[in-house]
Amino acid sequence: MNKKKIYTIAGISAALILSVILLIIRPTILVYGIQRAGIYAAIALPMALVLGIVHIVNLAHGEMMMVAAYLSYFICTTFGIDPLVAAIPTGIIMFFLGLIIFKTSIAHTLEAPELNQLILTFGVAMVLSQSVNLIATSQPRKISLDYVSASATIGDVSFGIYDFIFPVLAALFLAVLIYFLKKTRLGKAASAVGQNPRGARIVGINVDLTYTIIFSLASMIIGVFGSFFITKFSIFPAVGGTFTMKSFALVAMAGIGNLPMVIGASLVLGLAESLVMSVPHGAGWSPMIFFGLIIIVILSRSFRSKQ
Amino acid sequence: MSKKLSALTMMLIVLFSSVFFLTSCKGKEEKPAEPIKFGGIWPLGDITGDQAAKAAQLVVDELNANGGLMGRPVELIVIDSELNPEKGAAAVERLATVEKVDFFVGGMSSGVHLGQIPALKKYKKVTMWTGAASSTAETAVGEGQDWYFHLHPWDYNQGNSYVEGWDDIAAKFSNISIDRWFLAYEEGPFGSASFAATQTLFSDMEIDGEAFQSAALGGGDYTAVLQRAKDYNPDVFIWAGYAADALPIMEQAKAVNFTPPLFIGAPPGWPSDFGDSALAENVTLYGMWAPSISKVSAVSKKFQDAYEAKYGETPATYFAPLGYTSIEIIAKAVEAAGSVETEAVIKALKAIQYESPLGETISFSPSNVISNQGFRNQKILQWQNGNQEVIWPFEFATAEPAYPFTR
Amino acid sequence: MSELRTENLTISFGGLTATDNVNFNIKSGEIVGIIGPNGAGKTTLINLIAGIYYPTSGKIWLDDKDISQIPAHERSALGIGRTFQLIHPLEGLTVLQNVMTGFLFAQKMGLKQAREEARKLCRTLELTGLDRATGEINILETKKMEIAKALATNPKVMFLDEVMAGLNSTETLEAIDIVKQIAAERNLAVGVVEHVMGVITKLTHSVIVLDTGRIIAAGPYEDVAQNERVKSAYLGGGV
Amino acid sequence: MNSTVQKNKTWPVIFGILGVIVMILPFFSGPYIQSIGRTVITYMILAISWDMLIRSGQLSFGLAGFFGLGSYAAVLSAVNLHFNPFISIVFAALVAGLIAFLVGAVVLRLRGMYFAITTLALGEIFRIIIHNWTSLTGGPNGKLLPKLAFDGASIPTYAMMVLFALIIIALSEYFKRSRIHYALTAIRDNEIVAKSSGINIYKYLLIAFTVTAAIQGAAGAGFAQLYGFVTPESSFNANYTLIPLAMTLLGGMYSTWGPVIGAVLLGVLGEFLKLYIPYGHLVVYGIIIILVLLFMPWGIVGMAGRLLKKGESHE
Repeated sequence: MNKKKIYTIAGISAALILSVILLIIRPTILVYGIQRAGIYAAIALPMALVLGIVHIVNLAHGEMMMVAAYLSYFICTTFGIDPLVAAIPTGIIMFFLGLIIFKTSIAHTLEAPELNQLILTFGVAMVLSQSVNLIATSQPRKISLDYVSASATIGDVSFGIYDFIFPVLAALFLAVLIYFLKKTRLGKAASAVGQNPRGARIVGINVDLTYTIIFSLASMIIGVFGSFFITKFSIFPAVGGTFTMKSFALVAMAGIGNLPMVIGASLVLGLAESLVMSVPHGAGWSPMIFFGLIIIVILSRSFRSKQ
Repeated sequence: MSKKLSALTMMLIVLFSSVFFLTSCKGKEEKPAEPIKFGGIWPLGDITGDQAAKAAQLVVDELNANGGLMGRPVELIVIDSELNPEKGAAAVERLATVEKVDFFVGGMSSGVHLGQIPALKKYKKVTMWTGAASSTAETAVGEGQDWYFHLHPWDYNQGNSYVEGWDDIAAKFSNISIDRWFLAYEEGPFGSASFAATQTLFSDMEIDGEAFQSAALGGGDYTAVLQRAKDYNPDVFIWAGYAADALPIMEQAKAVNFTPPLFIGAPPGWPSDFGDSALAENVTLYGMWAPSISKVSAVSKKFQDAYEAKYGETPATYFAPLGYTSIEIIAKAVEAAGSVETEAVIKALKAIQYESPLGETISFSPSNVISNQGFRNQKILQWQNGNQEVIWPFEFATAEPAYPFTR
Repeated sequence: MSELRTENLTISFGGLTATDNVNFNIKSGEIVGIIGPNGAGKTTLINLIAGIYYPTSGKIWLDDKDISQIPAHERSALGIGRTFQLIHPLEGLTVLQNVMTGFLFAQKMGLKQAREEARKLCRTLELTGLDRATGEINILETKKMEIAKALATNPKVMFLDEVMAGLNSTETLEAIDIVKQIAAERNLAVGVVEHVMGVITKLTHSVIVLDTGRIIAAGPYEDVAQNERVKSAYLGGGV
Repeated sequence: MNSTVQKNKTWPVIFGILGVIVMILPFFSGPYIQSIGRTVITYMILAISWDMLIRSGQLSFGLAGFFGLGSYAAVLSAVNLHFNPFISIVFAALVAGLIAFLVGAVVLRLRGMYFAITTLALGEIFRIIIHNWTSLTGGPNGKLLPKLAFDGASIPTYAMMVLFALIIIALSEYFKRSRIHYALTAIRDNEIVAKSSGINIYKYLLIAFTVTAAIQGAAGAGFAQLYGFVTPESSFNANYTLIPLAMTLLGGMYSTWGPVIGAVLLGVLGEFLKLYIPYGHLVVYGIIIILVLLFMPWGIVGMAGRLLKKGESHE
């Protein structure tokens, strides 16, 4: 516990020092790095929640986000409302969609080996993305919004400021989740289930119900994020796939069940990627940062735990 | 051995054998008036392949409504390539040996095509390809393949075409300056090939470039590359990515306050709603075709009207007129030859002057490697008032270029 | 004739010292009880000797060889055998195959020889139905299988970690006989962790008493049972 | 009740006979079926290799990585060193195996999800390096093979793939029947118990990881020899990881015949669905995966084993 704290503090201060250096050399690197990190963290948090409490790797995570984005898109174009407003109905619909997906499929494989859940959710991902492809075609869609181009100029540097909404969103998700898990009865029960499902069952917690609620809640967060997603990105049926992988990797970096560290992992990744991409002709190698970091973090954690 | 076991074994054997018999027997039943068969391979899950296949079917319907080809009905069998080389190659085998088609049409994605080329070479049927820009694919086809007809321009054709276009434009409009270029290219084969081609072709100019990860492949953040471009301060900025990148690039360019005098987008297709955005105004683009060409080409108008009448949607990608071309050009050659024999059709195709729904009239001639290349030219277009207007070649021009690009 | 000896054996996890300067030894033919309240460090001691953990300090001597830094599978081959407190049969293998593992790997036999030897060993333990899955056998059979698995590594020193737990009284008596017989036949050094003192008195020649990782008493059980520190340790430990 | 113990001796024989029948049938059919057959065998080999490693409890997502590595090794060795097709396949297997051996030293410390994600990341790193090392690999545009194995003739290439499959099946059965089986199963069930029985966990995991990576590399080389090209996009496609996984689970894990049957069923099914449902066949494919997992969580081989057990107990 004590050591963990030291590592956390060391990590945070290293990130801070790096940030200050960046801020002096090239402020845009920091700006874009934080914005990237916000997107990573916001989409990884619901996966961290599901992985930490329900203990399943949901390979349909990104596809659910994609479905949410399409839902939000159609709500916006049908009712002529802004995506940020549509986040509310989308979140609610996704809560129930998550509930349905969980109850009809995933819940039945909780007893089966871990791998079965993996393939099952892979099947769910396939059904979701291919259904959307049938309904909406592969043609990318994007709502044109003026405010996403909002810009700030400091000295002679101009940068987009709208994207700061993502770090804010991620912080909001984290705050809500932590409040939920620490302060509410349901949340406390859920934490207990996450740590020890068998024990929780013995003390009378309804584990199945907890799983259902947590999965639905995560789906709701995915839904809200989906609405924010369409403000910045084009959507098409395959758009979600990469986010499953990225979220999974971030959760693995953060450590399962450690929600706040998801933000830390996202920051490290966002800043590192932003740094590499600012180097001329470095963009081709930026995915290397992602995968290299994952391996380094996972390996160093494994060495540390061995000692 | 238990009864259940043997029953199960029998069932499995029956299942497997029936699977193979079904697949191999289907299509063997012969009809009295044997149709002329076209085999099409497109990725049906993608809008390009979907619309190409629909446009191809349109020609077939038109031919049959007019009594078929040489008095024989025409049939089109389309198989999904699933954007997968193995599936694409299996489709060739199936069309050749099970469906026994007379002609191959189709194509979208160089990667899939690379996997299909060995199979196509085995059958050497007249093949009219609508996709694959990578010159690697051209090398794979190789020299002396008379049966192989390639409609889509190769990557270097496209590059040459731009050089020609911009030289023309700069000569005609003296205020337009094209000395300093910056190319933002997606890191896949499509973008990298564009960058390599542009670098060699515009070697007498100042040129720089930077890769980005396309949204289509999991990216979608262009701030770094835009920042680099802005620091470079080019006369011409081109991005070579996919449709999914189109609007977000414009939004992020605005956010970083990047306004080059010429802002060019070069994706293979545009999102249908791109024109609705205010940010689209005066964006220049490369393409083979745009709906506005119907203003200057009667053939294009006829195609577009027929397509809309049949499917109730506007063709959104140039793959639609290309798909149409692939069938119609063979049909015309068959009529001219009076035969479906490969040799005769190849001869007729080599001689054909075809007025295409993409605007220009094409004929086949050798390119760097292959013998029969169809289209070579790209068009330079510009978004004006929500429509793609042609600004070059001047013969198809529907509008004058707006310059410089402003917001 | 073999001897296992620990020398100031210590391990700590984080700030907690689970085994603290433990010095003890067992010789061939001896059966030594390892007792102490819950959490005293009995299983940790076995894990240290078997090589599941490496000590923070101290040494483990098997005869004249310091084995404290060599990996577990090599210690198994050198002659450290053990059973597990929580029984972990290898569920993917049949009973016979479970027993075969020790012959195959610790003794490096071929498949055929290992199979024959495993059959022979099971016969001496009166364990039958060897082609069953491990989920299909009863508790006594499971315990026999565990002992067989340990014996299959041809140990010089063998640790039995609560091998009697969960058995009824007749089964326990049978098990005690088996262990005694084996130890005598093979001239083994045996370490026995047990909570049931009846078993300890019937089975062991002497005992060591652990409390919070330290040896607080050693000697024949009858003597040790009178020791005040031992009494208070058990009272404090709540047993 | 434990599903992982296979005591029945008749099943493997039956599955073996069935498998051989299925593999021989295409010889009497046309090039189309043979081309499907080649694809099915490619995935079958990957599925078996994945199963061979999962028998030790290690879940690898690195199939596509080693597959791509192998296909590049084959093409580059054929182009630059003029290796003939068979030597290039062997060379690819060696390259993939060697790299697995080297990274295995570090990666095999990890378990479960951490091992899975690291193997996935490794595969991506291979792809990125090959993508950016344009001078050697041709970069994003890939590389062409000057000459295909057997000039691409259908029957000999299919025969080559059948031979390849038989070798891998034999290898997998060897893994099932030798001491390796005992070691890997023990490691999967309980590593501490395995160690205490004298099993050198690291050694056996390294053997399994290296051998399966070599198989995956060879499969990639086979692909390159069949289609004559490599590109980073197609050679490192995630499908080469996901589809074999789905096939193995459908057929049944921890056996040779599970992956074989899963590959045949899903491979043929995918092709069939496409012909009858040109639009949306992948939705149906996904639904089938879901239904199978919900109602046959042990796969076909596991299910058949259970049915058989019930049948026997009633007689």
